[in-house]
Amino acid sequence: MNRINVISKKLYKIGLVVSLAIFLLFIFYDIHNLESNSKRYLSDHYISEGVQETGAINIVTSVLYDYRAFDTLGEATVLLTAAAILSFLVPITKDKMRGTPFTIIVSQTTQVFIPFLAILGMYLIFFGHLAPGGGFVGGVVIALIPILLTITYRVEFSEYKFKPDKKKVSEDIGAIGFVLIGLLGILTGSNFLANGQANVSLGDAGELISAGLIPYLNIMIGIKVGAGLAIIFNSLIKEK
Amino acid sequence: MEAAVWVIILPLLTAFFIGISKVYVKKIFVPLVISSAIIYLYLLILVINNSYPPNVYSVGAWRLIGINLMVDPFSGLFLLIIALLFLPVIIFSVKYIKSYKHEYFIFTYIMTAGIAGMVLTADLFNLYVFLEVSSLSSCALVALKKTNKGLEGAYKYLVMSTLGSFFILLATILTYYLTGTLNIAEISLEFNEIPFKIKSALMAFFVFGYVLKIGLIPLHFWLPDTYEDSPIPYNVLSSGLVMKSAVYALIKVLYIIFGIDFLDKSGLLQIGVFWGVITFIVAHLLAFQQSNLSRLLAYSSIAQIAYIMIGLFVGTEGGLIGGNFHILNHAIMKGTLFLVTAIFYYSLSAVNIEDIKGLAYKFPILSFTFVVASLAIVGLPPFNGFISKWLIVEAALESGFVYAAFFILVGTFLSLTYYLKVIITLYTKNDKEIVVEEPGLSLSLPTIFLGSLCIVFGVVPSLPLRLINKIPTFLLDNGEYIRVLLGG
Amino acid sequence: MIDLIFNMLMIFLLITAFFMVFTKDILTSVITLPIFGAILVVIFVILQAPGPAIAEAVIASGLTTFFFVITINKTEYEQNE
Amino acid sequence: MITPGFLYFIGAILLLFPVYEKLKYMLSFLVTVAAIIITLHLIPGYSVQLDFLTFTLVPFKVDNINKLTGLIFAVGGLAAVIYSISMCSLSHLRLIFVFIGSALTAVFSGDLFTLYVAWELMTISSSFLIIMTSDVTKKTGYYYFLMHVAGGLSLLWGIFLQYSATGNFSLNNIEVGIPFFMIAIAIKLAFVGFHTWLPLAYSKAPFYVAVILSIYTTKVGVYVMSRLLSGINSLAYAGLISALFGIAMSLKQKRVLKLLCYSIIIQVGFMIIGISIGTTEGITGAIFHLVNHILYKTVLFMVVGVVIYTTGKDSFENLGIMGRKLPITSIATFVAFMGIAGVPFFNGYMSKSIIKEAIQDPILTLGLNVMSFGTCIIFLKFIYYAFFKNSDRKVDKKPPVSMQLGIGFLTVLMLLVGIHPFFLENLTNMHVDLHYFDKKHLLSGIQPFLWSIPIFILFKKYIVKNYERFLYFDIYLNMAKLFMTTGYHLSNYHDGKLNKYLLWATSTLIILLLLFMF
Amino acid sequence: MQISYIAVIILFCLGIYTIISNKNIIKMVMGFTILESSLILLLILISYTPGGTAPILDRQYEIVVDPIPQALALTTIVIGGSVTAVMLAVTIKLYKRYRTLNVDKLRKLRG
Repeated sequence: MNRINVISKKLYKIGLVVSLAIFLLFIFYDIHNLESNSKRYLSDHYISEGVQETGAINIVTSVLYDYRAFDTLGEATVLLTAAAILSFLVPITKDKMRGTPFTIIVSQTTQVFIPFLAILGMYLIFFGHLAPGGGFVGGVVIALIPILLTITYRVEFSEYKFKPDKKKVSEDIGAIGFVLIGLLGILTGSNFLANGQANVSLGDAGELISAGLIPYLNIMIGIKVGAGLAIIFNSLIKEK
Repeated sequence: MEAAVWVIILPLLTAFFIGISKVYVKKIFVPLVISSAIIYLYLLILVINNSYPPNVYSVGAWRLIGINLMVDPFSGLFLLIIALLFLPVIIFSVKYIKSYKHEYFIFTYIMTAGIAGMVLTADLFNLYVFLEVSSLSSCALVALKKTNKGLEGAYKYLVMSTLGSFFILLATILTYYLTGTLNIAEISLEFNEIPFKIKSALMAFFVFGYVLKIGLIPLHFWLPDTYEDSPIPYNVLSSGLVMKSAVYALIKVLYIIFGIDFLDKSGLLQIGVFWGVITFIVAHLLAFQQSNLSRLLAYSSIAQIAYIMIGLFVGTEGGLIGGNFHILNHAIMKGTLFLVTAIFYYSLSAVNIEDIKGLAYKFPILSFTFVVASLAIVGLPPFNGFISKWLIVEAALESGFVYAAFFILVGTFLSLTYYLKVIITLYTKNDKEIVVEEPGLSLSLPTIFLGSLCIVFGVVPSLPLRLINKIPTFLLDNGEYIRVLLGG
Repeated sequence: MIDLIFNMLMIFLLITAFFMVFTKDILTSVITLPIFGAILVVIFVILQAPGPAIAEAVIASGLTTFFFVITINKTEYEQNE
Repeated sequence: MITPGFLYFIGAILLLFPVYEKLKYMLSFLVTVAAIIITLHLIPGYSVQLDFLTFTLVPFKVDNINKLTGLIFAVGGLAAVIYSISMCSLSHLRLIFVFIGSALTAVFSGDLFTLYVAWELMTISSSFLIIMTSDVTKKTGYYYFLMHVAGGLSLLWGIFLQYSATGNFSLNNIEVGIPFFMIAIAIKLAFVGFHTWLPLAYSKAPFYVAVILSIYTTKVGVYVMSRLLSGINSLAYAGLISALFGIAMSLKQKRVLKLLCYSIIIQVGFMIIGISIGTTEGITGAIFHLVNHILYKTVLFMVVGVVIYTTGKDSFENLGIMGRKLPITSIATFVAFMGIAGVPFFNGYMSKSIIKEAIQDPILTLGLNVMSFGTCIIFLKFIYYAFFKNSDRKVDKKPPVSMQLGIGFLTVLMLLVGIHPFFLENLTNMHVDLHYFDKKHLLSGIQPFLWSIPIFILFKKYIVKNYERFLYFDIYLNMAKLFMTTGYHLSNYHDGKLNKYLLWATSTLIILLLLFMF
Repeated sequence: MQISYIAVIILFCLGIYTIISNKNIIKMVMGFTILESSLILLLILISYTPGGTAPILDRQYEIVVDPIPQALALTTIVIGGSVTAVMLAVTIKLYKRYRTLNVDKLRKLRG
């Protein structure tokens, strides 16, 4: 009796999911049959005018940091919230990752790796408006440095190198910097997060110093994400 | 209209600065929090005053190719709720919250920013982002006490809200795919050519996603859990703003993007009203069973939200006015109730209904406030809840939902059963000597302020209704909204 | 040619996903997660989306896997001891 | 022009400020007397209009009927406040003021909205009056509140039906909401079947609260019935049945307060009959009867209150202290008894005569006589215990002057109305063409009283016996049990299993998709 | 490319199935990861145009894929990562308190 109950429950679950799949299939099929390719006014505009309007070659970056920079602010806030949640969830006592300690090869390699990671992160951040990458990815790569330190030399060393308080502050500074750069737009008589409209010289597209405020926004996000992810990771490790 | 964007940025900036002040300058913490809340109040009043005729603020000055913020009477109402609740709650929390003070304020400010963003934005994806901001930070607030129950509630909340978010995101993506834009007005225009079936499927996803956050039965289960062991001042904002912001988003999406004609044709209005009726009946039945005061109030919140949904889904002008007025009233009433509960908890850590026995003789004024607010939430005259319920019932009757109107009155009766239970316990003499920590003026003053609003809005309902009366024209006829947003 | 690879990748993606969900051992399924992510990255690159590809590689399959590993480290292993 | 109800509200607000004992007395005396004076000087036909939300309300409208009702309410307010002021606390006094004020507002309201608001305010204030007195009355207060809110909501639903059908709130042309108005008024009137709250509330609550409740609660019901439901002839029989039920129940009672409660049901039966006849004469008779009823029933409640105050209990034996030691109380009891029995030259006689005159139906006339007869028998029991049966109870303490003042004031009024029945008519310009003191009316008035005395003496040992058994069946308790069990089962479904909850959620999604797409 | 949409559907439903049927909290979080991945894949799929190039316009291209969904995908990835991290942190906390990873045993809150 109990067994039948369990099986019927399982069947019910599968039935639900399958019917959801069938519905989705219908919807996708219907959508696919529509003539939807013509409806790309917005992205056509971005593609044709984006380089002149924002000065960034990477249109994804220009969408992220200029056209829809407000989204990015919200997204950064989500990350900050997550970091704050994790940092307050951890207790004061410290704990390390369990398992066997690594050999000397690992620690040596880590030391070699760290400058490379730093440079890669910097590159991704600074060339965010020219190449794939940007503040988020660059920030993550930079965050890998303390993470690697944590993994190889334990939390104490990592936190000695990068103080948790400092990380938190730099995260906040990154977020504040993003907002402050956005406020520049208001100062010059335009709107919040305005770039080209706020009489910021956009420079020549394709140059490193171009695209107005986008690189600076990228840097701020990079700082924020790097610090935030490092906090998240260390907090998870410390969690006893 | 710079103020519109400041409404979102100021709480964010405050939150970041609190984060810095935690490490370096600890002394400025309280002045920072209070002064920021006061400036915020001023900003909100400024924006609300300018909400009619509606105006558009374009972030980055990109106009239609970027993200726009739009201040219309509907969002003005929600800003009004923030204005009414935020400063009292902040003043209350400065003394009330003892552990994790900084985190509490960081999350509260971020949550407020998220809600303000949800309310103001006119962009579908931006709406999702701010929804995520507000729900993640409110989830953090649920877990703030780090008790078993708090963490469990936070986990359930996280699971449900993420599930809801993914469905909203799915619908958003499909909408973008179909229309090629994310601006609500343009989507609304494009949607005229989309076949009925696809639109209904999208609507189902939107409705499911948002209702998960609103908590209509049977999607309500996580909601009382989040209330049970969270800091009680947060519950004020949670029931007054977080749940309501989901209502706001749902209504905005449904009325502006899909349009009232489609809602009527697809049968959502009928389903919504029926759903609301079921919800409040069941919620009232469940609320009677609770022994924990916060949980009882949570179930009551579910029921009240159901009334609001009925008002908003009736689909007439009167219904929208009644529903929106009830949103405001419920925020005030529930805020008062939670704040009084919080003072009880603060003074003698009473959480169960049994524990508050005889407290009326210790706190006569606060208990009176509690009685006023609970009678208001039951819907007895001459308090504000009565007026809004009256408007909802009248609207339901006018548009033919006779059963809904009738059951609202039955629900009023049912809700009296459990509120009266609490009140009677409050007024029963207790022989035990109660050791009481006196709540200071900073705790009782916000409570009494909100409680007095219950009476003021009941006697002079025209005060808020001046704003609310302008809402229906924007929702019932989405052409007006679209015209303003497109700047034509 | 590219279509064939693409379709193969999709099928692999599904297989890894199913494997991830239906294996009994949690550690195995967590280890499958970066493989899943890596296949997604390749698909993104094929679909001309380098930005999301890098982000997916770094965040979704990199960091998230780390998080999962830490979580398992903190929970299941203790149970076994 | 300030309305009397509003005056009381202002009084309640003024009482919020911490006042000295003396100031309290002064204030309440001033407010109550001012209310009487204002009511006396109201001009029939005067009305106030007020714009509220989208409708135009008439919160204040005077005509002959409600002027008289308001006047007696104000007088009762004065007497009751004087009577109880030495005993009740400040918070109680506030609630009493709100209660009286809302009753007066209900009487003078010119539209359904104001009526409903005042109606619910009465419920709220009186319930809290009961709830806040002592721990014994908590459950009673709960029950009372729920019953009355159910009645109020029924009224509200009637109003909604009315409003959606006609588009206005006028009190005059009521047609759609009649069944719901009936339920609302039946609960307020303690009609048989809806009467369960009345004996509970009045006997559990302290006596001074019972005095105040007895003046207003049912009487507002009667007044509103005269406004909304006059002229529905079949209701007369219902009133008759209710009254007979009241006689049967009150004979069984052991406690004096309960006897008085059921006697209210009988008296309300008279008024229902008067109103449901529907002619001007009938309604006027009913309203006059309301006035008289307030006078003598209040006195009786007050007298019992004195007994409770002096001896501590309200059993019949304790009434025996009356004859010797409490002279004013004894006189008042006697006058009130004569009034309630309808003996000529006492006040009840006048209104009963008018109602009797208005009745055409022979069955109802017979019923009316039976009711008068029953009332006499019940109160003979009362009188018997008070004056004729020897009692050894001692008086613990003397009743305060204020209590006796209240009783005396009403007794004088009773005598005045009884001896000079045209006094009431002249006061309000409602002239009934009736010669009260001609042979026919005198005879028919005194008959039931005269019959009842020999029958009481004959069957004394059956009637006087205290029946322990208390016939009490409450259908509402069973409904509450159903409500509780349903909630319990529903609550059990919420067992904290997240998987189950998620399953509910997904099922909802599928149902939604099905509903929308097909 | 049609098959990829079906893959999105399958992944989506697989995620839902994992969430509703698995009792292990970590598996549930994994279900959310799959769900999120499927949505990102959907975003990238709708951005793709046959024969298009990535939206990095160092010179003039004929067809360029839609940049907006890619930006949205980036945002979604970051948000999803944050939510996953928070979920896992709460998971660890819950495990420390309840000593179990079974969802059905987290039953302090009921009624």
